Amino acid sequence: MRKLLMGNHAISVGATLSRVQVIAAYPITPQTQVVEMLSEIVADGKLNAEFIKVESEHSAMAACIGASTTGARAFTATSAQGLLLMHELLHWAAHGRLPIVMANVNRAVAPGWTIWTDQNDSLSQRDTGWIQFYVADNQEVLDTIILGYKLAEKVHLPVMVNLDAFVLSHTYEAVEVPDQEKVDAFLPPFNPEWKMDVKNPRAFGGLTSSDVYMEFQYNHHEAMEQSKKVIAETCGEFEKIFGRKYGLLEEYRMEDSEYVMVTSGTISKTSRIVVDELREKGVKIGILRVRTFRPFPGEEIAAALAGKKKAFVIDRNISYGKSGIFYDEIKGALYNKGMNLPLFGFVIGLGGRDVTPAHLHEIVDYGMKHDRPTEEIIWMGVKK
Amino acid sequence: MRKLLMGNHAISVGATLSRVQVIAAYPITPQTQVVEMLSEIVADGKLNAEFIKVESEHSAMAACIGASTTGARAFTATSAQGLLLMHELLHWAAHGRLPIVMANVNRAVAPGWTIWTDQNDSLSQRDTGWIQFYVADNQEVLDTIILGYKLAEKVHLPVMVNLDAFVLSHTYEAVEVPDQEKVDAFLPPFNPEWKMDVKNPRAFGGLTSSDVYMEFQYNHHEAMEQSKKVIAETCGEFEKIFGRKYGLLEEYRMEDSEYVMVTSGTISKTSRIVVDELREKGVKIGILRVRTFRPFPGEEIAAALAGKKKAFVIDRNISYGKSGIFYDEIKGALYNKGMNLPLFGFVIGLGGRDVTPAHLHEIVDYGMKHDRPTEEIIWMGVKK
Amino acid sequence: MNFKPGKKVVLEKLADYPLMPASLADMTHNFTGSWRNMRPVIDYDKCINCGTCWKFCPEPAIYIEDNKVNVNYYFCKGCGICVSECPKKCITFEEEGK
Amino acid sequence: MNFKPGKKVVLEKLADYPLMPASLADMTHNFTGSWRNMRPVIDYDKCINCGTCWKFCPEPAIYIEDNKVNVNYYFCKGCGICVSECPKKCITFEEEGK
Amino acid sequence: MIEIRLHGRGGQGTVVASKILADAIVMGGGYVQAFPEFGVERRGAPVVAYVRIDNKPINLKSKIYQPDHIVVLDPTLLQSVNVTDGLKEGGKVLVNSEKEPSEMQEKFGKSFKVMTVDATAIALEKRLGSKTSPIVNTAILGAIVKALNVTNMDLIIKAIEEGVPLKVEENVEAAKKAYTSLKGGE
Amino acid sequence: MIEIRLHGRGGQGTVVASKILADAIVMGGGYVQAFPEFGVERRGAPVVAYVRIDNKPINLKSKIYQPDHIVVLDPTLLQSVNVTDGLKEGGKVLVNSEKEPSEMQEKFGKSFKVMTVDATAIALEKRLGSKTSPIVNTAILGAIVKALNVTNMDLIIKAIEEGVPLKVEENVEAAKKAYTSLKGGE
Amino acid sequence: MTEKKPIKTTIPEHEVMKPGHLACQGCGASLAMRYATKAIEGEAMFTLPACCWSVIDGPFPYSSLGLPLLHMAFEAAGATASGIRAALNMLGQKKVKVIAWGGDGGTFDIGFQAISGAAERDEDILYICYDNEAYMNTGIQRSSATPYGAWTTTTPVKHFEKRPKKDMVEIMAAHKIPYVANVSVAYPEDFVKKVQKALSMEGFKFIHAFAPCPSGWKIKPEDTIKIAKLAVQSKIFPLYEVEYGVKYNLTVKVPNPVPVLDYLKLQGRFRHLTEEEINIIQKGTDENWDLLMKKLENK
Amino acid sequence: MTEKKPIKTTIPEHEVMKPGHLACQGCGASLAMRYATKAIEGEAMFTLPACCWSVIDGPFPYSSLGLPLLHMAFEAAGATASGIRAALNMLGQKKVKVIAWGGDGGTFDIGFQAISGAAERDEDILYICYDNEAYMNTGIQRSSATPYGAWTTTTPVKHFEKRPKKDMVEIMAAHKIPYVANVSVAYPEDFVKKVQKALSMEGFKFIHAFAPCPSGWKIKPEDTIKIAKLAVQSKIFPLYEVEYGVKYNLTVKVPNPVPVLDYLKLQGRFRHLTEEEINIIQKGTDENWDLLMKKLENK
Ligand SMILES: Cc1ncc(C[n+]2csc(CCOP(=O)(O)OP(=O)(O)O)c2C)c(N)n1
Ligand SMILES: Cc1ncc(C[n+]2csc(CCOP(=O)(O)OP(=O)(O)O)c2C)c(N)n1
Ligand code: SF4
Ligand code: SF4
Ligand code: SF4
Ligand code: SF4
Ligand code: SF4
Ligand code: SF4
Ligand SMILES: [Mg+2]
Ligand SMILES: [Mg+2]
Repeated sequence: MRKLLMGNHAISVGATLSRVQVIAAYPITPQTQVVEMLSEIVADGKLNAEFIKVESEHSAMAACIGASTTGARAFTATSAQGLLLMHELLHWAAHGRLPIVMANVNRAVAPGWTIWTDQNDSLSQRDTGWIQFYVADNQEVLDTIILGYKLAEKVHLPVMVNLDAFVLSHTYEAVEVPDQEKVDAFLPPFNPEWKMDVKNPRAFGGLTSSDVYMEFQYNHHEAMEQSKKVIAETCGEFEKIFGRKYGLLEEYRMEDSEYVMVTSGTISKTSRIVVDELREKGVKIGILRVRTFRPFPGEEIAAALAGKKKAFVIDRNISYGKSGIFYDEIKGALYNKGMNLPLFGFVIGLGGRDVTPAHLHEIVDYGMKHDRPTEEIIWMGVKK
Repeated sequence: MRKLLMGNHAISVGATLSRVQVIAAYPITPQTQVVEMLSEIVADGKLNAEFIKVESEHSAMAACIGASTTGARAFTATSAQGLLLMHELLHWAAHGRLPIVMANVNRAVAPGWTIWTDQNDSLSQRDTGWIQFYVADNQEVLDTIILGYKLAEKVHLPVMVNLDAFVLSHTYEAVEVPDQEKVDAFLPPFNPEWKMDVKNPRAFGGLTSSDVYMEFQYNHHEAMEQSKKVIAETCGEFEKIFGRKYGLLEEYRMEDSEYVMVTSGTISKTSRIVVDELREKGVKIGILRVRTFRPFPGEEIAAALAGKKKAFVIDRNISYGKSGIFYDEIKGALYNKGMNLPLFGFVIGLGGRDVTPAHLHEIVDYGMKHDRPTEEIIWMGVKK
Repeated sequence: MNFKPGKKVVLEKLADYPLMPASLADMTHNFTGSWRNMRPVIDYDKCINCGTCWKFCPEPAIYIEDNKVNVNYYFCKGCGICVSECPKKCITFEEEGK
Repeated sequence: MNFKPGKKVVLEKLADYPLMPASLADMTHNFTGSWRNMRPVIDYDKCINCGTCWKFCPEPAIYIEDNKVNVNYYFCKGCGICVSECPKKCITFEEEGK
Repeated sequence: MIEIRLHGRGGQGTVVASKILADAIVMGGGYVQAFPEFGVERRGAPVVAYVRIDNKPINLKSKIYQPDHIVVLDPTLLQSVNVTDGLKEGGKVLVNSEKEPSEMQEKFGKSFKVMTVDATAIALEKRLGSKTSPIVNTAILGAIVKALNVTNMDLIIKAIEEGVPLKVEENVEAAKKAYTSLKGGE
Repeated sequence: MIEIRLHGRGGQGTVVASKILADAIVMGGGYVQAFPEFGVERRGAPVVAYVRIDNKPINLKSKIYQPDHIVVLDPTLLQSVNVTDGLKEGGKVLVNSEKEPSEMQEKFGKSFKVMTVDATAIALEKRLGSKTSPIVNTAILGAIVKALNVTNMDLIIKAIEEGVPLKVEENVEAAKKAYTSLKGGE
Repeated sequence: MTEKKPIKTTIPEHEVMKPGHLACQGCGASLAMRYATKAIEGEAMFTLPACCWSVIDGPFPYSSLGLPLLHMAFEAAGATASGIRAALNMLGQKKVKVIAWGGDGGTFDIGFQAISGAAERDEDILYICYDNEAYMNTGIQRSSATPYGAWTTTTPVKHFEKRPKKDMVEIMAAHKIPYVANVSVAYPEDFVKKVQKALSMEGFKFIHAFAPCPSGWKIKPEDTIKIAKLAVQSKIFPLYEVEYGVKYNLTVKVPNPVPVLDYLKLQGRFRHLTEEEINIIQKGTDENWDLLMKKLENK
Repeated sequence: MTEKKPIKTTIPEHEVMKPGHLACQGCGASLAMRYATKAIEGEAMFTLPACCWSVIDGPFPYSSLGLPLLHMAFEAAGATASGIRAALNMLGQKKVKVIAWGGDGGTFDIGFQAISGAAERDEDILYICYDNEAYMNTGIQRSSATPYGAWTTTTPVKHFEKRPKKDMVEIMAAHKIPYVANVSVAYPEDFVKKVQKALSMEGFKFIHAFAPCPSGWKIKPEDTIKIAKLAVQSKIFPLYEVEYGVKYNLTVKVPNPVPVLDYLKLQGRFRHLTEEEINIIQKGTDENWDLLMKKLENK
């Protein structure tokens, strides 16, 4: 059924269709409609779930960890400061190998207080061991929640679905809402082998000495690496049932392209306008959207960029004292492939500064005019 | 005066000599001796400071932020879970441009509970906007606290000094303790221009719209970049007064080397044994120790590695679904220099698994035997 | 206190920015009178100078001057508290722009 | 309950590991008797079977069997609580290894 | 692509109006985005919402700077807000006002086409909201159908029926009445 | 480089002993590391501490697997802990015990040189600790000086004076007495 | 116009908080701040966790407060104030008062621990919580200050708030701090006096300020004061103070109490309540009042 | 040896907690767990924030508890237990009890907020705090449970603890939860009975267990029980319970109280105290007792 949903509603509908059993969440702009809508849905009896109205995001994640370890499908949603407050427990959920799914509305980080979008909140969680997706429209928001559970429960890792604040979270778009039966067919009930169980009592997470600790980290990383395959499989299944196609990456007019905009999130959509315009003018340019950031699809990116003339990586984020984060991580991937493609790194749109087609044209223009980047960050749209 | 100090004592002495005014800290193994010793020092009246015995690390950082914004020199120390619990406020201190200095004893992250060393705790804070140092002995611990304040107060950024759990924190080594007068000459009293002031009331950190937010991020990053120069300057001054030399990087037998071990923390010291042994056998090998991780000395690393045959990056950390973190960030730096040096990435010693000369020999052996790395991570010492 | 409308602060270039987001002015540039669609009007004939309206105005947009209470319409948001709390009912609420 | 010494669990290879650090056995392999440098010895002649020693042993290393209290020396850490709490003072503390 | 900006006050249902309009577009098989100004506006303060309409999927994710049309839900806003800011040459301005379009044309200049509807009167007639805060958004929607030509009354009515929680009938009637009483719409 | 491992019980001052020994080394101009076993051992449980001594700066930062010498502070440990684990061929084993070295030699085998000192008796004589928990670490230090030849009595005494908070004199005397009463030290 | 008697103000005339701020029409929270700042004699600094006031004060580069102010993370005000206090002590400014100002969410919920910690340490600060009984800044979600029966967006009508309001004043009194008090925007004189008293004492002081929110309570902006008065007169929000956890004192008597219904019926957030539920509220209110009376006697 | 009368046990004979665990000799915390687990009839799950018990239970791959147990971050037990509870409810295991078990630091300090939140929501869980009056797992640093006068490594003798112990039982009682109680390892029967009672009630229950720590209190391991008894007999640690925040009940009477000195003098951590300071402790103890007596009368 086609419905007009804002991104926050798409999250809530996705969680409902996934038949989550325990929700623990705390309100924060620009995520609030998620807690509000799910409160309603649960109060109306349309979803059989316990909604724990915790006193902080830290407790939200703790409750999800408790619930997931006990064998229930757990869900939360947050943004920015809330996500950061969970930080210790993000590591916990991941090392605990708990298939929690969380929606994070990408909002910039305070101080100063800000509620507008950029990716610093979630990207600064890149080392916590969570699978991370960055989505580009509200349909993908909904679908990725469902896909997320399927994936999480297969590889025993938590999944974070990131969407741009306001641009998706508060923007109404038409979304195809799948039937519950189809979702049920795709996503079986959660029934983990390792869980808190009165019949088989175990202690989870006890003191782990240096004799035994490292293997868990190895397994954690291996599960991440396996996820790449599982994502492909799961997306394949999803496409069969629902007819919509997703993957680690998304390509737009890439086949014969010489130049590539490497993007993530909603900027990827606006970039299509720019690419279409440039194509009209004969510029062979395409878009490589990085949909999956953890596990990092380094091989796949290198393959997609192989043979291209130049690539322009667009980061709506920054690692202070380094560079844009997608940019840095992609360089790492290309280095080992012995690739020598000129790769430009642009930082744009921090704190919700709007990214228009004009800005994106400017980026392409810059890249076209320069042989190689001379700086680690090319700043776009900063007052000087 | 030469004194036998464990790393945690070196921290405390460094803070005392820096005449910190507000300490807010919370105990955690393996940092506890810091809070204990500073409690004593303050109780004995040997340091005129307020010690706030907060109820959590989160509050420790909050108190430091309050104190620093009000114009006092603030200090804290923590480790692992404590550092992670501060996460939201790490961003806060950095964006607030507060010159707080914090010692972090590198301990692996739970679950399972662990108290042993690796760098995942602090490296997973790499995007919070803090300056980060990784030190290799207890002398450097003490010196870097003092240097840290000098630097922090010049560039208006917080500084994190990281040391390995137990290997430094609990190991007694002889340390040259500088005279207070010399430290006073090096480090003038803290007197910031921007601070909470009843004579000139301002609001700090108010809502910052997308019209004005991004420039602060630009300035933050620029301050990081400037820090490189300021570190060089400050270390120069320090050397003049105290006779000990530090920098962004540290080189060992690098001049004529063909092969390079790229290290951080105490592994760098053990590596010297291996390098000395290999040199005996005629292998031209040296060590490049990355002492400063933020700002990331990409240029400097590229310069140091230029013309070498191979380099072996040793990471006591991992970004799950990516690779060792030093490894990844170095690849980024070399990529833009158009360098093609075979760079191998090893992950070793997680959760305190001991790193012996034998392991390091194994790493060099592996690197010597292979032309190019075929994997993003070469795991060392994992049971298979 | 009768607050005068203040000035906007414009940050056109990097050099205009403070080190961190620290405030540089108060909010009196903000014409909150534009929020109003009802306007409180005091009938001084009935007013007994009790000060109640002044006391309860949340902006504050009522000030004491010349031994009377006065509404500062640049700031008054038209909440109606003064209208409702005046013990003499001598403040009326009129439609804005009529 | 008289607990028998348990077995160590050895994780030699990756395949021996559980998915996350979940316990696979109890701690009864741990010979805490080695912590002891004093050994409680019960004088059954004086003992009145009040059960106090059993009640207060923190390990627990005292068990009830054959209608008497017994010390399990594999686990007894030699804290001396039983010695100190026995109302009949019929537990003596002897130096270990003498 | 048609881009519309709606002006109202915090608490007045401006965003709801944009959402119902978007709903109607979707029901008609079109593509649409509806979104509020991304801010922290408080009750009473001027607020803005946007609708972007196209007959193919909309890739553009940036804000709207040069709207094709403007809708003003609260006439008192005209005193403090420059509602035609960025409005394209030839754009339409639909104002909730008892006045004739001609009385307003001067204020806006010649390059825009002004239309009015007395949505406040209609809302009060249908007992939507109170005198000091009438709820005019459904009335405005009816006027939009007539004025901006982006959807039709059947769809708007369906969208209102699904989109308002209370007094459904009154709201529908308000829309209908506004549709017929729009001034300057020809 | 000389590497020493000390065995004691949690709460017995084993780590303090290693620290005082290290202090003496530093005072003598040597290079040293002293560190505990990195664990969570509780009062009563067997614990271990290490000292690494050299005449040049020590780069080695890994643990000690093959010590040159072993020091045992609590004789009851011998029943449960394999104290000579990893001990180098020809290494020395210094045990706090009233027994003669010859009585113990068998237990350890021929490849190690066994020495004993009745540190418990000395501690009790100097009223250091109680009967059930005597504090033997300073006595052991005196014996170490004689037995292991890594520092001298003057330095150890100075280190003890700076390193113990209470009963300084008694501790120094204990060390001295142990120094002279070491058995098997020649 | 005849000659008027001079206006005699019952609270300090000087305005610290400036107009132009961003509060909604008729906001109780802005009024609370107006009173609190009037009570300050001498110098003071504020810290503010996230709450409506983070917005009310105005965006960068503006501020309406007129006093030094540190905006801080939502959960951190208690500890931040401790840090400011320590710094001022070290900088020779012991006399400058430190005030933390938070909403009920930042106080009862996410920031509670830092407050409890500061109270336990008896830090010399004043914590003022303006209570609008929900998370308003994010659009009316329940907090643990939300009273039984109330609608919020997370306690929808079909599942309205079922837990009683967390009793922060009693919880803080159990911390045995020097001073705890209830104040209300409808009783400015009592409000100002208590803030002044608190500021004159050393150690940790906690003031809980009743501050209706027209937007969140679904009330008319002009009813803010009326409703706040009814809360006191219906005994729902007694105005009392507690010293050192034991000395109770009722500062505003309620000789002619009104039924809670009078208070409830003006508010949209209670519209759905049935008689039965209103009786529950009346009963709970009476019980709490009786308990309070006992404590007043014990003093 | 003559024929003995049979041993009659006053607490359940069945052992849930197994030996071989890592507690120090004479550890009160291990004894507390032994009693608590004996009291469980039916099935239960535990969650544990960081504390000595994280070590006592044994390292991976071992566990001494004998019940499902989730080790959790230091500050998170209250919320974690809520999550477990919710999951069990959804999985049709409503009858399985959920118990959170934390030290005083994890309860009074860093984990307090999550507990207060769970209490406010009236989650159906039992929270047991074993109180050894400092952070022991990290080597004896002060917590807000550390009593006035005590030495710890962060309150050195020259600057011993100056704040009174935070009154958690009263603070939790002020949350008006179904059940709050003090228990002591020296009174196993009372201990077990209260845990049983708590487990039989619905909603949030809080039990505060006095558990001496030989290593941290500088006492002889064999004195653990003696000292715990003296704490009760000197009125320092009264054994009482509170239902719904109002119904007080003293479960162990103290007909012949002893001076606090008897309690203090056995402990190294109080060795430095002068008579004056001991008098302060005596006075505070008497005042608290009187207050408690008043509350007992009010019930
Ligand atoms: C860690 C974190 N979580 C959530 C938020 C979002 N947030 C900001 S203010 C607020 C509600 C504040 O409620 P309250 O303290 O009652 O103040 P009010 O807005 O009602 O005045 C919330 C949930 C945040 N800023 N930080
Ligand atoms: C966030 C965080 N901070 C600090 C620690 C270190 N830590 C672990 S246990 C502990 C003390 C626990 O004290 P308490 O709760 O009283 O239990 P006890 O050890 O005394 O039994 C501390 C400080 C931690 N694990 N996590
Ligand atoms: S209407 Fe409100 S804002 Fe205006 S003067 Fe009256 S009380 Fe003040
Ligand atoms: S409240 Fe009414 S009577 Fe009193 S001063 Fe104001 S206008 Fe005059
Ligand atoms: S000495 Fe302690 S451990 Fe041993 S049996 Fe007695 S009480 Fe139990
Ligand atoms: S306490 Fe003493 S008397 Fe009682 S059962 Fe034990 S040994 Fe026998
Ligand atoms: S939402 Fe409520 S508290 Fe917030 S500014 Fe508006 S009226 Fe005030
Ligand atoms: S330190 Fe104290 S609480 Fe911890 S195990 Fe030892 S005796 Fe028990
Ligand atoms: Mg609120
Ligand atoms: Mg404790």
